[in-house]
Amino acid sequence: MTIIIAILQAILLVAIAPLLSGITRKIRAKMHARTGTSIFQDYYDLAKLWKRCEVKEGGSSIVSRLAPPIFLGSFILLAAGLPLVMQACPVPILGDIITVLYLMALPRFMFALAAIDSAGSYTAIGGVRELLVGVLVEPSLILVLFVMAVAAGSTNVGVMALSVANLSAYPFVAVVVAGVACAMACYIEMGKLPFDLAEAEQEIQEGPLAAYSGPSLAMMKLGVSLKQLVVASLFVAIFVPFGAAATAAPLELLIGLAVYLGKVLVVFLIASVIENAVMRVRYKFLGRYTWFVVGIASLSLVFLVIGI
Amino acid sequence: MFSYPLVNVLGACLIITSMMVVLARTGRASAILYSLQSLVLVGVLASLGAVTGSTELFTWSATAFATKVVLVPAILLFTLKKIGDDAQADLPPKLNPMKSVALVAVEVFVCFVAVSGIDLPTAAAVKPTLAVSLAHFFIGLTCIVIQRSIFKQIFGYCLMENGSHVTLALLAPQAPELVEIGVATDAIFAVIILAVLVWRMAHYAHTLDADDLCELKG
Amino acid sequence: MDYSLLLLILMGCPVAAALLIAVLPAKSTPRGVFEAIHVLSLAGVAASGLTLVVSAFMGNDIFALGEWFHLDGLGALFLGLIAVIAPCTGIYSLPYVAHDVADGKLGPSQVKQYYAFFSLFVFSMVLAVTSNNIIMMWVSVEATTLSTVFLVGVYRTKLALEAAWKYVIVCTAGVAFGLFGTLLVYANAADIMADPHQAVFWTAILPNAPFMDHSLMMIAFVFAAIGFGTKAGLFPMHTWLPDAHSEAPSPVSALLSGVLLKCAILIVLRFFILAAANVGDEFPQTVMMILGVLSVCYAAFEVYKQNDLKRKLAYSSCENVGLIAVCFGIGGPLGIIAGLVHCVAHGLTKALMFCLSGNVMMKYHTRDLSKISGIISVAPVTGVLFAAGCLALAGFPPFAMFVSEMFMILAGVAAEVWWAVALVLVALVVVIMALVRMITGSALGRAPEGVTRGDVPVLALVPEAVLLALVVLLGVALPGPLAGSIEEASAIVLSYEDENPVNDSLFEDALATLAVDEAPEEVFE
Amino acid sequence: MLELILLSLGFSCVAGVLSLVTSKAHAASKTIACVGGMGAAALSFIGGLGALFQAATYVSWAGPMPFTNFTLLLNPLAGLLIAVIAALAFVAWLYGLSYFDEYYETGIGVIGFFMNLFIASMNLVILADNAFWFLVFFELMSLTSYVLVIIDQTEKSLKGGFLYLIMAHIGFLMIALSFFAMASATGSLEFEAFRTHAFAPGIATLAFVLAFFGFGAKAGMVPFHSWLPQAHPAAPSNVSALMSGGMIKIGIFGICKVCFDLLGAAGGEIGWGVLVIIIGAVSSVLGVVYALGEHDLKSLLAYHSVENIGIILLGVGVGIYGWAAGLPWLAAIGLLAGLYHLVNHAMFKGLLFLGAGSVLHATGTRNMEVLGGLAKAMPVTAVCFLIGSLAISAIPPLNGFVSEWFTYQGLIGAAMDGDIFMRIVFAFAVVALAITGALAVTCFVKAFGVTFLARPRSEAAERAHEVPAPMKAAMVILTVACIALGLGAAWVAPVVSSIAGSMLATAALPVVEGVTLVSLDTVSVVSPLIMAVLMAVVIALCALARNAANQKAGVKSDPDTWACGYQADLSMETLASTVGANVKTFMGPLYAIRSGVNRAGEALSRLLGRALEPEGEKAPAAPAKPDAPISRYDRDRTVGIAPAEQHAPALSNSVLSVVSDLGAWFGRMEGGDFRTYIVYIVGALVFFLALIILVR
Repeated sequence: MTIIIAILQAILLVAIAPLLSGITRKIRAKMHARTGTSIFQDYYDLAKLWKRCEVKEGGSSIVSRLAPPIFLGSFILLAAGLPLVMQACPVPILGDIITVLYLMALPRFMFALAAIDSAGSYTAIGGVRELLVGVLVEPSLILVLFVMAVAAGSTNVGVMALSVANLSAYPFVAVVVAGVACAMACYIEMGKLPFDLAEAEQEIQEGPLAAYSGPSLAMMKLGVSLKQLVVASLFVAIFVPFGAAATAAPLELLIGLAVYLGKVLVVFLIASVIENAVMRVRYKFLGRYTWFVVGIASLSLVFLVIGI
Repeated sequence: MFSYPLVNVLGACLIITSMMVVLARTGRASAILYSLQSLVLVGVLASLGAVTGSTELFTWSATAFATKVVLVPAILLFTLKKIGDDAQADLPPKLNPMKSVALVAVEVFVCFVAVSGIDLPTAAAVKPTLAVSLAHFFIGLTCIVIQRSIFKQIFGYCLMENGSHVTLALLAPQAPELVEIGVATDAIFAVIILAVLVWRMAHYAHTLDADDLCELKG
Repeated sequence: MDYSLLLLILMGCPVAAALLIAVLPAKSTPRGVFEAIHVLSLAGVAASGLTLVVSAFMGNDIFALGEWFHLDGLGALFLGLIAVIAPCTGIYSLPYVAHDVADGKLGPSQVKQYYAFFSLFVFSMVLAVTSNNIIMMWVSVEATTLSTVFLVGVYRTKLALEAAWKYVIVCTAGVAFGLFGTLLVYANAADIMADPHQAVFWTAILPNAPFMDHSLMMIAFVFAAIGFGTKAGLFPMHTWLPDAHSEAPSPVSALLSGVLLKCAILIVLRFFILAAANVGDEFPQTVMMILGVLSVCYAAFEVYKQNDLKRKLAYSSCENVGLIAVCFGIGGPLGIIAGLVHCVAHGLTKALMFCLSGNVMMKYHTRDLSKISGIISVAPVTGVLFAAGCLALAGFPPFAMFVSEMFMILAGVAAEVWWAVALVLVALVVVIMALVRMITGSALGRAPEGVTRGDVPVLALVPEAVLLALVVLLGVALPGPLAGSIEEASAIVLSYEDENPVNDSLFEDALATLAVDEAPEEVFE
Repeated sequence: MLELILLSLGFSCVAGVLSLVTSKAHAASKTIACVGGMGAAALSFIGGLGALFQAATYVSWAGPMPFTNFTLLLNPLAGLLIAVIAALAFVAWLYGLSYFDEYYETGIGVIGFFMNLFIASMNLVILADNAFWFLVFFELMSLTSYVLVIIDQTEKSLKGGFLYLIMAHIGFLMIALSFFAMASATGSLEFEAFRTHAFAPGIATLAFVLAFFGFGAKAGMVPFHSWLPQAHPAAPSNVSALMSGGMIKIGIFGICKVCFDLLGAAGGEIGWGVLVIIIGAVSSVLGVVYALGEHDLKSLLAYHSVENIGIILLGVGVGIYGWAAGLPWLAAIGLLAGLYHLVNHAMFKGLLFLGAGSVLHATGTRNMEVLGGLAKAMPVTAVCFLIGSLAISAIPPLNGFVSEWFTYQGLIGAAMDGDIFMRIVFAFAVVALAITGALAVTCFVKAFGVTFLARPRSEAAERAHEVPAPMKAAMVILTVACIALGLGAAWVAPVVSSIAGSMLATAALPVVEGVTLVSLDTVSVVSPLIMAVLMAVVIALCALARNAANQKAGVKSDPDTWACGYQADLSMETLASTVGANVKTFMGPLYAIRSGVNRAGEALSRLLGRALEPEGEKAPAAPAKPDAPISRYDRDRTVGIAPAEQHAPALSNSVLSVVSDLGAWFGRMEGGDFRTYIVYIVGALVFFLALIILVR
């Protein structure tokens, strides 16, 4: 039974990912006092690209051909595993935080490999920067999940969500501080403005997309927007689990779905507001921000250890 | 007449004669002074023999006379002739005479203090001579250390031998004579070998100066 | 078979050979004759020596000439060492002397001198090992010095003569102190023993050692340790070692380092036993420990810095003698066993290394390690033996010195002298660095162009192969009789402790005794 | 089972000697060595596997040495190690069938002999159950591997070999001290006596710490890791695979044997576990950070051995902590994680080294800068290297992920009921492990991408050709092993957990339900098999959709890379140094540690050198070497981090110079004038006489 929910959930997330990135573009346009494109613009782009003829670069090998499906596929799997609609993980084996973290490493691995494979220095630097952002965000993310695991008594995301939902996670302040740190870490991971402009291909960090065209490019763009959604919903699933369906009754599921969509919309709204209020930070100084997030995460660890 | 004070007096003469051997300038002079010194040594041995009444000491003084008074100086004079006079056999010692005398005096004093510390029944009566023999040994050692000419260093070795002979006689009067003969022949062979070495050094390396012999380093 | 007669034959062979060679005119008799006499005397020494050693292991003490000469378990171990290494180096000197004659470095009279004094040297060492009369011990050590002077100075170069002169002066001066020590012991013993004539025999002195004057005994032991330590090459008195070894022909330095140092250590050990019986083992052990640790640490750094092949091996001898002194300094059954095993192991290994250095000098005509490289490519068999020898000297497993070093560490740890063990281990690491650098630097690498390819004559390789085989045999399996002899020897050394006579296998209960006194502490904790 | 292993030892010795004897006939000698080695490896593999499921077999002969007899013990832990080493040996010999063709002139007989002896001595070290024989075979192992490291006698390999042997010997001495401390307490050299004797806490801690740092030096832990990247790359590739995969595991085996087996009776201290965890965490982070700075493929992999040893130590550390704190389930999961990662690391590190060997065989160089584009010329090697890289970066379905997952569960489980201090330690360890994981991904993207992808940057890379069949077969076997150990975790984990149980003398921890791996304490499950199936399905769907779209619209291939309108050329390709430079901007402080230590070492040696220098012969300051004109390629490389050999472990160089300075200073005592020598003797006499007065 939960398998079906997982599949539906995955399909749902793939469907609404372009919508949400369209909404963020709309919000940005509104804040720049311009009308901007419609919220469905992403769908149109994907459809157009899907029909285009693809150009394969000279030096690239099988790795470039395999990168887009693996990139999208792993995020679909992640989407299926998270306890969004239900409080428990629909597919428990995908629910462990270590599996989630290391499964996110696979698309990054293939993304960077494809970047190097395209033999261009522009795309390669983008790929390497993508890896290094991952390296910088990893310590704070794992510290937060460590705190939650110890607080909730299990490394499974579903159990964590359950314990936060019924407020049984013991050191309450530690959980809240961990939530703040997780929010900031997810924000960096989503590739929002101060750190990176995900949608713009010209942006260095998304440079590797320059090597793709046609359906592969469409799949990669879909993957990028799905990644933003998955990261956001990871935060939502663990720290804002209220309203998710406790049992598998169809009514509860519908309510859970609606509540989840609302929550994600609110998160994206806040994110795009923050995004447009700040300037782009230079890549070299990214380290300072990430160490700041690690600082907050270790603060939550201190609270956990003291036990308040 | 042959009482312990005589032994002590002869011991004192030993010190004086060995000092003269150290200070002698030419090789020939030190050879002659050495035979004189050995004569005094034979006197000590004889008087000791008389005093303790051990017959071995008399045979001992006889062999000492044969070897030390006659044979060793002969060997040394023969080698001196073989070397010829040009090969700086008579280099002055590094320390000027006054300092060496002072050094010898210090050594004698230190030996007396040391020997007074040991209380040994057999040597009780002849303590001063025991101190003298110990001092004699160290005089030989200083002779080797302060000489520049390696020919003179042979005399240093001979003085050390004499010192140990006297100690042997004092501490072990009843030792089987075979032991004494072993030590004496050993001394003779050592002198012969040193002489041959000095001859070879003069013949092949054309130098007898100890300061030249410092090439092997590290 | 009357063993005491055999002992006299053992001593007689080399003396007869030396006299025979001395008598023959140098110019006219062909070199072959000298070599024949030389080999015959060595064969005699080997045969009689080994039979005597085996009989001593069976446990019966052998006396000759009425207590003047005595072969007990301890002496037998060192006599065995002489009986093995002297023939090997003797046979090795045949091709070596032939090579030097061909090079024009040795004239006929020098060859005659070489073989005569070689036999005299062996005779004096046998004398030193078997003599029971303490003054005769001093005379024999003095005899070893005198007999090797002309061996060290056999080449007529200034450096060789300088080395010979330094050797004779430093040794005689040092050993003279030994005579003082002997005299004090004799006087001390003659004082309390009924028959003064007996007071000169070591076996007679031992039983009533405890009743002798304590302070006099300590002074005597210090004189003896310094005196005979000079011949053993312990730290402050080792200065003659590098000079003598670098100038002497290789077989002589092999015999010098391999056996002479061990005989001197044996005599120091004899005085150690007397002193321990008299004043308890605490003082003599501290003296040996200080001398040992100083020698090991000083020589280890010298081995690393030294660039002359034979001086490096000489310093390594000084270091290993220091190790033996440390083993005796640690004391207890384990320490003594470690010391004795190390004597045997180092004797064999060092003789091997000096013979190999002889081979290397035959090929490269220089002792400077920076010019020697690629021995394996120039002379493959010598190169492989050289590398194996270096590893053996560094104390790697399949070789004998590994066993003795392990024993030393075990003894040190068991005796809780942590500071000494730590210092010695640091020094051992420095030595290993030096020897491994020697392997990578000279055994491997490219050969310089001036050197002719092709190995040294076979006769020059056979002794090394025999020695290496023995070293590996001792490293892998300590054979029964040798283990038995070591146990018996250490029983003699430990005889000063009045514990019950140690039963058959000393090794097991050597360790067990540790646990016994260990255990009570824990119980009370 | 023990008889099988002993038979295989005999087999390898015979093969070794035969190959040495026939070393003149190159081909014959090589085949004898390789076939004999493979036979022996197969036998010991079966023997090792058999031992996993049997109780320990103990055999003791009255050995050649009088003081102790020759005892061997084959317990499940030893069986696991022997099986791992046998597998690696089999693959290394198979690989050697064609890889050793290059080594004909450097002496194939010597390699055959010493490699067989090396494998035999490793097996014997694992089996030895007696302090003396353990030390003998341990040192023999270092000796034989030393010969293999310096086999091609280049200046770099000789220096690496020298450093390796010295560090191995220092480790050996520490282990000897630890064993003899235990022997002096129990009165016998037999491990059996150690096991039954309850050591006093003081001796137990001393023995453990000495053994830990002794075996750690062999395993390449952080304080003693500087020899590993110098020595392993110098050996032939299949030998360095065997050394990195097998030999450093003996270090881990030693730590487990001393801690759980020998000191087992009295129980351990919590402090031991903390020490192991901290050193493990530091090793893993520093190992991977230094690996990022490497340009030489094999020294990069060698640094990664340091990192993976750190991860294994984390697992073992949790095991020791759990065992000391009296939490058997935690000890079991910790040991399970450590041992499982040990097996996995042996497999993927062996695979990566063989891959590097194939690159070396094909192109003749190990420097990644000049390679590139090898994937097209060497497809099999590329695929195997890719799977190896995925495995070592712990990407889910493969074996690296499974063992790191267990390590995480162990750490987090331990943190759940640790006290304040322990939680901080475990948090530090978890963060270190996570950083290591992320950096490993970066490093292996660089290693695989720069070497195999994009276009060849030199003619050597262009004329690269696929390696002959035996080498391909060897790599494929290891790749299959990696995948099997990953997907088959549900069958392998219970076996490893039973080994852990046998070590702790507790019942085996239940870790598997059906196909999923269960971690009871952290209430979490993972199933590599199901995950692999799901991933395959989803990715296949996406690929099919994309290819369908391509069918319709067609796919063109454009020879040039898109370089934003410019004409793309080779110099535009990314180099290993750019990745290194990027990392340095963020991981600067960690690099500062190494360069700081090196500078301190140099300053110390200069200071001591000046102090010991005799006034007269003050060495003139060495004139600065004129900088050779740097080609553009070289300049790019120096922009990032200088390759490892430029800043070779200056610390060890400074130690060497300090030793020679001391030697020179002592040497001055031997001034050549023998009269001063006599004064030395008199001085010694006076000193000891004074000692008498002191004593009396």
